[in-house]
Amino acid sequence: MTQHLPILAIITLFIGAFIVALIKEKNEVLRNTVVLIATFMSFIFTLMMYKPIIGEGNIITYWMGNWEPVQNWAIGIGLEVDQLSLFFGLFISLSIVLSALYSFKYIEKETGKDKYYVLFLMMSASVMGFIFTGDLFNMYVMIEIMTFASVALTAFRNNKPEAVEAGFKYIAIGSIGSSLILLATVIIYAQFHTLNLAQIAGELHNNYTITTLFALALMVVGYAVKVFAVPTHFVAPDAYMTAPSSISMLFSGIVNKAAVYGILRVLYVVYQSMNLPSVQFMLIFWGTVTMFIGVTMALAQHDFKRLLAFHSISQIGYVITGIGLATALGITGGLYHALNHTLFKGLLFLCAGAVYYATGTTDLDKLGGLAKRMPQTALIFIIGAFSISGIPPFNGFVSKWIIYQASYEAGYAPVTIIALIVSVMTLASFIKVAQSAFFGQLPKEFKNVEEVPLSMRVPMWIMAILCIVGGIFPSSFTKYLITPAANAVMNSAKYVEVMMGPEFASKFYNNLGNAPVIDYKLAGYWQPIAWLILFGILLLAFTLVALLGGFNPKHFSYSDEEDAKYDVFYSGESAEFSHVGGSDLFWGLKYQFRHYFDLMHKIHNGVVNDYALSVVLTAAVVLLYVFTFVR
Amino acid sequence: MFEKLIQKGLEKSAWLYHLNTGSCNGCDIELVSVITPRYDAERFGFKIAGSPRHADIIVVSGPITSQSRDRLIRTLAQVPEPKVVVSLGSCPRSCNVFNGSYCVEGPLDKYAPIDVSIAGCPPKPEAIMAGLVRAVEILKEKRRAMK
Amino acid sequence: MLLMNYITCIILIVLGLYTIVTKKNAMKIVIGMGLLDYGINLLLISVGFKAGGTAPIFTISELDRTSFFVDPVPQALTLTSIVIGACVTALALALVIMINKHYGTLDTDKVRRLKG
Amino acid sequence: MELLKRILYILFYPGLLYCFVGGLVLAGIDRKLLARMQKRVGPPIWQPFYDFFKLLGKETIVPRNAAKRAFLAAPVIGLISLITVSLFIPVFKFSPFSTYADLIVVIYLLTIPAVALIVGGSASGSPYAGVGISREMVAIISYELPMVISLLAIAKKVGLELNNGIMTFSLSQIVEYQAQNGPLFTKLSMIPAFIAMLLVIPCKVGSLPFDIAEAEIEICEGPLVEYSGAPLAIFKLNHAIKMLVMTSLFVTLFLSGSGTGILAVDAILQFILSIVVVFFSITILKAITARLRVEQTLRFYWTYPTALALLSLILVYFGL
Amino acid sequence: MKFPYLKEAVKSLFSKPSTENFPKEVKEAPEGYRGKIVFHPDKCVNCGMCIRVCAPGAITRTIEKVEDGDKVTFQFYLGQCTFCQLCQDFCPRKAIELTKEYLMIAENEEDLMVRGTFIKKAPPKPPVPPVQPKPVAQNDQPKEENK
Repeated sequence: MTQHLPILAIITLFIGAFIVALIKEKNEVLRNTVVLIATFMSFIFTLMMYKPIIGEGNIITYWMGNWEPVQNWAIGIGLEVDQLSLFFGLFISLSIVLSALYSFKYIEKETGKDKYYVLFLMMSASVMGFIFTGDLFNMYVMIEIMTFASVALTAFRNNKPEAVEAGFKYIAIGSIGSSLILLATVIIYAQFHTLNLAQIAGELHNNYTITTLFALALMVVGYAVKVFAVPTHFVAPDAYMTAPSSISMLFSGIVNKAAVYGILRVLYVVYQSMNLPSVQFMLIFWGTVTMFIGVTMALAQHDFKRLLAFHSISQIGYVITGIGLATALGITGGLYHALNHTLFKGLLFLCAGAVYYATGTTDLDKLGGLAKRMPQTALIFIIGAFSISGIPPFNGFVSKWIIYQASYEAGYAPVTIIALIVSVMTLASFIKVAQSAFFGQLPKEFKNVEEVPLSMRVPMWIMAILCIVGGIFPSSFTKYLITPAANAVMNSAKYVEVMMGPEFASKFYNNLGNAPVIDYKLAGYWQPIAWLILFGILLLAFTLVALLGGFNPKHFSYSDEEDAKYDVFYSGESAEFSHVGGSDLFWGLKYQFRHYFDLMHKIHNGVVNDYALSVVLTAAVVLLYVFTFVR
Repeated sequence: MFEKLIQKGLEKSAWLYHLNTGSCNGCDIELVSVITPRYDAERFGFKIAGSPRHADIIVVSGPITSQSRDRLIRTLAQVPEPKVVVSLGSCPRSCNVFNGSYCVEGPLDKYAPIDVSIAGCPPKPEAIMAGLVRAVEILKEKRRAMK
Repeated sequence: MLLMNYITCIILIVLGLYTIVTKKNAMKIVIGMGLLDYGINLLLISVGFKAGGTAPIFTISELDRTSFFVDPVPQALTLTSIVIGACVTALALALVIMINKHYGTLDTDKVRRLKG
Repeated sequence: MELLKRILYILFYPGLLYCFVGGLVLAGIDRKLLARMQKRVGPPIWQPFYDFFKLLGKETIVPRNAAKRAFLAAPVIGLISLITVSLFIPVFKFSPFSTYADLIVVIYLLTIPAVALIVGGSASGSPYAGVGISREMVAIISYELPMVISLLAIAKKVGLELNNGIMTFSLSQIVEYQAQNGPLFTKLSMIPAFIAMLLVIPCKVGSLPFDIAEAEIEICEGPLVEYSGAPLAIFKLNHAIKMLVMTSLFVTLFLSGSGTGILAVDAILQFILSIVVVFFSITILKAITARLRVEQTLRFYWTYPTALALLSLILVYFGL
Repeated sequence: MKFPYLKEAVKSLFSKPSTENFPKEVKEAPEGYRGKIVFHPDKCVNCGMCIRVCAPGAITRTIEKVEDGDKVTFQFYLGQCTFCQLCQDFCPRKAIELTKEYLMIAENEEDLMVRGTFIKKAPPKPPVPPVQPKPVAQNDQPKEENK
């Protein structure tokens, strides 16, 4: 049975999409149950794969139509799930289930709901397919279905002009990216006349010809367009902003994680090029630039989801930097941050969705004081905001600190310094969102805003708890999930060995050496449980002293009726229109770097052609770089 | 348990909040001169607090002009108990030369009971300090009454 | 003669990129995407070419030493790629129609409410 | 026995009691010195104790549109993280909770009180607090850069000798290094970092030239505008303990050495050194400068202290 | 790198602070200080000049009929007075005097009132003229009436 698990995980989602397309509008409950069953089954199948792959450490391979390789020549399409793809598969299928659960209530007010679910299942199926496949052209097809479905979902609210415009821009840029990936696939096929990743990896083992380098450059740029790395990131904010929140959660949760998996698979396993310092430098430089520009643009936004979009670009910059370091610690940091990013970014997009569901707008200048009307959403937002900006007890802190430590040990001190400043700016922009949307004065039109229904809050709570658990027990997360994945990344010989039969790999890899076992004292993180005990004792000691000290809660005077005593002090004025929020925060920073912010504002001018030009220029620059430096 | 300490605290560190309801600034500069090195009210713990929420003694100066009337009422309501209202100079006491004018809304005790009033136009800094010391005693009585 | 294929592919690809980058009309961008896609499909087909090979359609009986087939795999890939190209173009055109309905124009300089 | 000793540490020496008393005494000394510099008598040293207990007696008003739980929890969270930080700072070779990475824990735990102040301020829902937290955040961005660079420089410097090349983040190793070859500020490469860190302390503590976030007159004490009674008392206590923690961290990083070995004498020595550091870094600046605008603070911190810190980082790389 | 005032700050750190310790020794107000009003009722002749000249109208007079004249009480309300010393200058009899005493702290209005009462004897009635006025000529009678 374990042999068929990969294909089952993918097929259940495709079949679900097919059945939902059949049901159409007729029966809502039936459709929801089908969607839930499909996503849940796929998650269960992925979980069942955990024991054989990470538990016993072997790799499941599955040849479509049982076309085994003939005389060491792969002709059929092979699926291959090793620790790395299973690691990605786990948290991706989890966020698919949570997003499905969330969208039942969230999409209720929209029209054309069944089309939404068809596209939703197609996208998730294609991402799962992309992660588990071991075949190059199959990866291209899955990426194409994913882009296709995300464009349709971006333009889902077609009564809004912005959604349609974002959809068009996304498909224009996305199709350029996909064409680059297809071109690279064709060139690799022309060189090796096979499409199986393992076989290509074997033949590519340290004999790079010009054509393979050309394919490498195109492949990296193609995936960079999918991951929205900086020069190609212009489309992301528009797409994330206009798509429904449960979908933008998937965009930032699984779509760009799949692209990161693509880069990892291509650079580490297929090309084994990560020991070349030039490739490492390219990725680190690209990651740092993405990180910095993403967060500085986010500071200047005054729409909630657009701000979150720029943040997911900057967090992906962290992941790319972590991966680019190519040291054991760096890859662990990068992978752990990819997992954390899916959790807290998904959480924040769901909060944005909850705010949109309750108030109808996500414009920070109009919102205010929602914490009183939506206490749970506000608390969840605070957990998400603190974990993304790396405040200790939450999970963002662990992975960010591993990346700082790894980059500083690898000798890239400026990268560490920029990463730290970006993390502080992330905290700044989320304080801005908290102040303008959740705290402060409640505007009159949101007077009777209600908390979102339970079925939307359950996924949010699950993710919030995962964020906290990820922060408190990092050593268990890394031991069971991330270290095996990092080992798999650094040791591609095993990947080739299992896929193509026993002695195939030994022909190319003279030493089947194992990757350096990543045993490190978990850098930068003391046993967090002892910390918690410490916090607990202090809290206990403090409340004891406080209760004795006469400021027990009886003394807090609080009342809800209109009494001047409980008004906010606004130099005597009645503080109705006095909400400070949105774009009038951080005057000091914006004024100090006004030239930089004006330049950035001019570059993001919204014209599709300029975006396409930036993609083409990136391709040119990367090509030049790869040809001159990578040997 | 801390009651004795709180009483000592109230006595030794009362914070002022200066509320200018249209005064000619004669009393204001006198009040500020109280915290200059020569008179130095800070050695008794007096400090001018930024917001009414932090204040114990509210020093009102100036006849209550119509503009500042409802602002006065709102700010006075926002000061936490135990609080003491001190009228500085004769304007808040009786609107001085301005009483009967179209824009003066009458003495302060129409809006809040004046606990200590410091006469003088403007009162000397020593007089202000003596008045504040008197106000601190009233503050302690109010705290005892509040318990 | 095979060289001609590669040259036309390069021309098609560069032409496609050129139209996407410079043309201000949304419809022309979609055409550019199509051009780019078919350039790559042409390259994909011409990769599998073997001089003198026959079409790779055979029954087991015809399989003997002398038969010499063209490589079948790129042909399968091209089929998928053409299908994908068709879907992408269809979706892009649908979006272009919606843009025209909402914005009243196809000029990409005007269709840019989302910026900054 | 070990747990009992730990609880004793938490509740008494470097923990709750020491922070409470030490912090407030330090704040009192700071106010007294400032007064004396302005030729006035100034309040007694234990004036902050009076302020604290007076505020305990006051009524606590929670504004109507404040998020009540966040509003009341913020000061306590800030206080607890500050006390946890003071547990990690070694006092001349004695460190109750020494681990191999407590410099990281210290840096990040020191951001929690600032974030607690921000969340408390924005939870109070007042417009002044809104402006205050935006300035506080820009202040955090401005001082974080030089502080982190100088700490990285120290970590690299100590790491080169003791941790065979890889940088060390453990404070006890830093103290041990200083025990072997003299306090850090005597090393040539460490002097710029010493000055940079000295300039960072006033902004981190929020004292006069950089207390733009709690400007009394302009925005009525910024984030603290809606606080009264016990929460305000805890915030003032936070302010004082932050002063104590920052200066004792500074002493540990730059001025510590082998110490006398007896805990009591070391503790007093550390306290006196932190008084001297408070005098030089906070009180003098408070007496002679006026308040800077927000973007002037940012420009100041991203030019001079950052350049100094980078200089010391480069010098360390050259193995000075 | 010029640090402003650094020298003065450090120098004053070691010099004696220039604060007067107010509560222990109360300094005497400078010469000519217009402080608390003292009213000498015996000198007052109830001419009302001070009332007319007092800008804020702080001086009020109440007169009651008493058998040998009228009992006049002058009331100086210090809470309304601006201490401009006009009343002292215009008083023909120097009955009002502004002393150098400046500690005017009061908790209720009563303490700010300075009162002085005196009895103003009616002018002695002219001695009863003898009865016989008759022989005077008739013609100068009307002249007296219309004077």
